[in-house]
Amino acid sequence: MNATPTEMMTIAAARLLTNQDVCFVGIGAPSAACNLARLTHAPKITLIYESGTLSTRPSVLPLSIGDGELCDTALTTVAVPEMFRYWLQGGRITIGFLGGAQIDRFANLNTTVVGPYDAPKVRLPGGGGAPEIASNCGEIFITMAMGTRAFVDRLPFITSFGHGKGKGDRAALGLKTKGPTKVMTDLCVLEPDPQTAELTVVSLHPGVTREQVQAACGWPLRFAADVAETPPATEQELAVLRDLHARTRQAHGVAA
Amino acid sequence: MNATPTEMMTIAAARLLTNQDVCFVGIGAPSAACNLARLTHAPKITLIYESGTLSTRPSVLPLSIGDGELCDTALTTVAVPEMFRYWLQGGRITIGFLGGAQIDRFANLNTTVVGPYDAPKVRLPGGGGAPEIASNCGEIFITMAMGTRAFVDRLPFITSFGHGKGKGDRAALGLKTKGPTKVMTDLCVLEPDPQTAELTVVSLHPGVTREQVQAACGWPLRFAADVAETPPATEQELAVLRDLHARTRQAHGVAA
Amino acid sequence: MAEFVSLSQGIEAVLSDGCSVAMEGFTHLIPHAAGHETIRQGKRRLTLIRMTPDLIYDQLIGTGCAQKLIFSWGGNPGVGSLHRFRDAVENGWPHRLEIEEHSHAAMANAYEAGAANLPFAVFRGYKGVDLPSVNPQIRSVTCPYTGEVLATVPAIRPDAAIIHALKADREGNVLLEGIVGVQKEAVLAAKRSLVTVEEIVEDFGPRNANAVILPSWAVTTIAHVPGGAYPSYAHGCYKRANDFYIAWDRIARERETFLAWIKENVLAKGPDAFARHAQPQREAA
Amino acid sequence: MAEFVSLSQGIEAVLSDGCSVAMEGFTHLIPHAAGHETIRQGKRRLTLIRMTPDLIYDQLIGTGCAQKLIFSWGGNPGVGSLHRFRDAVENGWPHRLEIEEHSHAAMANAYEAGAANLPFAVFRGYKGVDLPSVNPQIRSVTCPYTGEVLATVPAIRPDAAIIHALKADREGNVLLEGIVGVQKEAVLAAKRSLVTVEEIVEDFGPRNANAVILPSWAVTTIAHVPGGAYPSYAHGCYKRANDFYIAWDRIARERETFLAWIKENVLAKGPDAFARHAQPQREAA
Repeated sequence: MNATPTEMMTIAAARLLTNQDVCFVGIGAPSAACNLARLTHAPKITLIYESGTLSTRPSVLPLSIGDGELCDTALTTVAVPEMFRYWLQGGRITIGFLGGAQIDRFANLNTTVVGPYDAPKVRLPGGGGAPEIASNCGEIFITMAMGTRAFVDRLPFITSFGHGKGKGDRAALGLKTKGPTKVMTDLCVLEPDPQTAELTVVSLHPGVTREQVQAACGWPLRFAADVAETPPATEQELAVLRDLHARTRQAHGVAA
Repeated sequence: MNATPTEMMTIAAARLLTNQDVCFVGIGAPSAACNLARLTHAPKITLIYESGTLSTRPSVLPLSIGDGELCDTALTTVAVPEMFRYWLQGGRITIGFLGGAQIDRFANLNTTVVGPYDAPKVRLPGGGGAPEIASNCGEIFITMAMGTRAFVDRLPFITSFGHGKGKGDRAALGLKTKGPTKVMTDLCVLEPDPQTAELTVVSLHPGVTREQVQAACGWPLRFAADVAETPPATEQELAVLRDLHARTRQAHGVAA
Repeated sequence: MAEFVSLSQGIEAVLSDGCSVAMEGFTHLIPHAAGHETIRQGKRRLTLIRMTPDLIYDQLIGTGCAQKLIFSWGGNPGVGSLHRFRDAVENGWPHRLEIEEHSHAAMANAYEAGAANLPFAVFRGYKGVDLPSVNPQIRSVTCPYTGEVLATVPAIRPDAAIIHALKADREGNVLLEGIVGVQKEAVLAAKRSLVTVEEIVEDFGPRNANAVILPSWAVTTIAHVPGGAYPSYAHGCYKRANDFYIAWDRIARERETFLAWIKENVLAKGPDAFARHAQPQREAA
Repeated sequence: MAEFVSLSQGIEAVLSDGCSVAMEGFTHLIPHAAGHETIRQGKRRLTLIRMTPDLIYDQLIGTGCAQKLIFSWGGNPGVGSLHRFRDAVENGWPHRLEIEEHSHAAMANAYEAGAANLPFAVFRGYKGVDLPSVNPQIRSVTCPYTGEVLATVPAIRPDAAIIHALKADREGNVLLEGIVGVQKEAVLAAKRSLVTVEEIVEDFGPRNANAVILPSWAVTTIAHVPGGAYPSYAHGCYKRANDFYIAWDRIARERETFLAWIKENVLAKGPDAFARHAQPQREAA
């Protein structure tokens, strides 16, 4: 039984999480990853959704950031201004998950527009919580499927700040948080290079080649000196993840 | 059956209140006045205490601003930062009650110090909620027993702003609220003069003379062209007030 | 004191052409019935304010009610684009839509400041990003103690706020529970408000001492509209209609299908059409 | 995650000589047992922060624990003066007490800003009054949109916060209900916290979805001290001991009676002495 590339992305993200983490969770792969971690090796992980639900333990994946399930299984639910003021800006979140339509080599993200802002070719949804998640969480994990339209040489718009134009740019802005430390894709895992902060492939998912990864990226990719192979999904990981998705489909009548 | 001077002060204050008012209530005479109004002619008056209790209906008078009775009978209870931000600064309170250790002829109040601030002769409790009650409520009713140590020619310290040095001073500070519009004492009722904002006796409680009032005031008092006699306490007013105090004594085991 | 009105009276009372309105509800309790009534009354040149414009504003934008949108995330949650919003921004259909874009943190703080009667809010945000270069309303202040420069946003003070809530009591107090979003702040920040409710009860009965309640004297009008949040949800009453959110992608993708849907489901209907959504639902098999 | 400790361990863990501490509770849930333990441990040079210093700080000031007091109303509610506070300010006994005085609105905003990790708070206050002339920490900012000048106060960020709460569950989550004051803000604003609780339960059970709860990961230590708020009260557990507030006026008026009371009721006792106050009380006849 082999993991699909999307499953591998989710599983690679889940493995990074621990019982000590307090995660600000978005819908989609981050939600699947966090709940997979919770249902496997990190049962005490704390999950927070920006709708105000603190320490929530959904039995199925939510379809929106504010599903009733999140509130029903939360320790408590706070108003949205409090969520952004006391909990996110308060510096109480250790890990924020982000994704986006586009990413550049320094892990800056665009979810605002393609083309000029005033006359966009594609108007994307916008930043939502992302700009302040990116700056206020202890560190950021990004999950995104690769492709040359997503992994681009130059962003038309910076919605969320990653490492700017390289090492030191965060500190120069007065940011004390780490910013993006991991990018989990469907093909590989990337990390900012310790010297330059440029995203560097540190492990390839089972069966994926360097050429495949480069072909799915809009800039010349750097590879770490030792590129590892991402450990394949275990049977337990796959079983729990698929069961979670099956329960979710059953509850919602649609795919999560 | 005659009202005592203190009862007369409370009753005169209660008469000013209506079903439409939203009152920010302090402990003591204001609390007695507001609840007397609620139990007589203004059953729908809205009472708020700065501890966070919204629309509260105590059956006995509280001894502190945060008695359990206030919370038990409230529509709901909000946190103190919310009380000061959304409700008081929010401009939703029509009438604020204040008292103080000292008042001057323009209804400025001192509850901070007698003597120099850094080497006080008497250190009073301080402002508490008063400075912003004075500026943010629609209008202010003051209840204070008269006496030359309380009604003084010059305040050593302005804790809460009334009419400053006279008419127009509030507007000059950008204040859009009316400030003190009535001062109810144990001897008389005063109002700011429409031209000068100086406190002026507009009615004397039954049996009180101008000389008595002047003797209890530290500055040469002005009297209105037509000084009325405060209508005497009705039997109903007195009965309800005394019953309220009796119930309060019974509940607390002490005088309210 | 809040006045009990019909939905159409409520919309007439709080909205007029050219006014600004915040219809709030964070996934939960989105006032869809009120949005439909706004379309039926043909309101024009509205400034629509909402963190997540969602289907409710996609409908108002597509029917030409909106002149300006103040928002922080304009998508169909878990599904994709808001096609009417995109068509307005990308192609000016049915007419040009002015936008003022913020982040969630900024909008949440701006509502909070509005409720607190302040002219602006201070927060730590927008570091290193491009939005301040396209939105002149994003400014800064310097901390008078530390010298730190912080972002500011103007307080949101709409002419009207419209929310949906679980219950009102006979005195016109309004109870919220569950994901409460920024609804209380929106009502307190607005000059006038309309609250549609699932249910009107004699008294809220025993409850947590700190329950989220808007007192009657802080609300302008209340209309009883059971099911009025559909396809959003009302906690404990009915669930979010995820299938409708997915279906909306197809309905709204083309102008013709959108207009046909509006004609059939909004213009030809009244608030009573929402009542059937308030019925207890079968769990999806 | 919050650690369960004894009261003496908790005070040792969160307080050290010279640190700043906010012991909060607005009339309700004042952490008196923790105050007594602080006196027993002989902490010195504390900066005491509290909106209403009340009996709890009168005791700490009178026993020489405090170097500085940050406050907004220093009286015995409904009774009169805090004599130990006055003796320190007026006569420097037992030593000089530095004071930083604000209004309630300023303090409440300062706690809110501390919880929100901001360096300062903005509010509309102090118009025309004398406090800004004696407190250099009261400053102002200009609204970047309207030009209005608003008051500022530095955020309160104490080294430690100490509060009393109704319940903790086995995971170390803390439940508050009733008059919640600024306790949640104090804990979130502080570097470390101690929560004394009336009761430890397996699970909070069915509750309002928006109950006031501090999650375990936002709290440092929890100590089980039934009755620990006495003579303040714990909603639903025991009532405010109004007679003790009145008696305190006589006890604290003279240094000798005060010291004798402290010796007998604080130094010679332990946290268990509070347990009897948690017993259901007779209604006063």
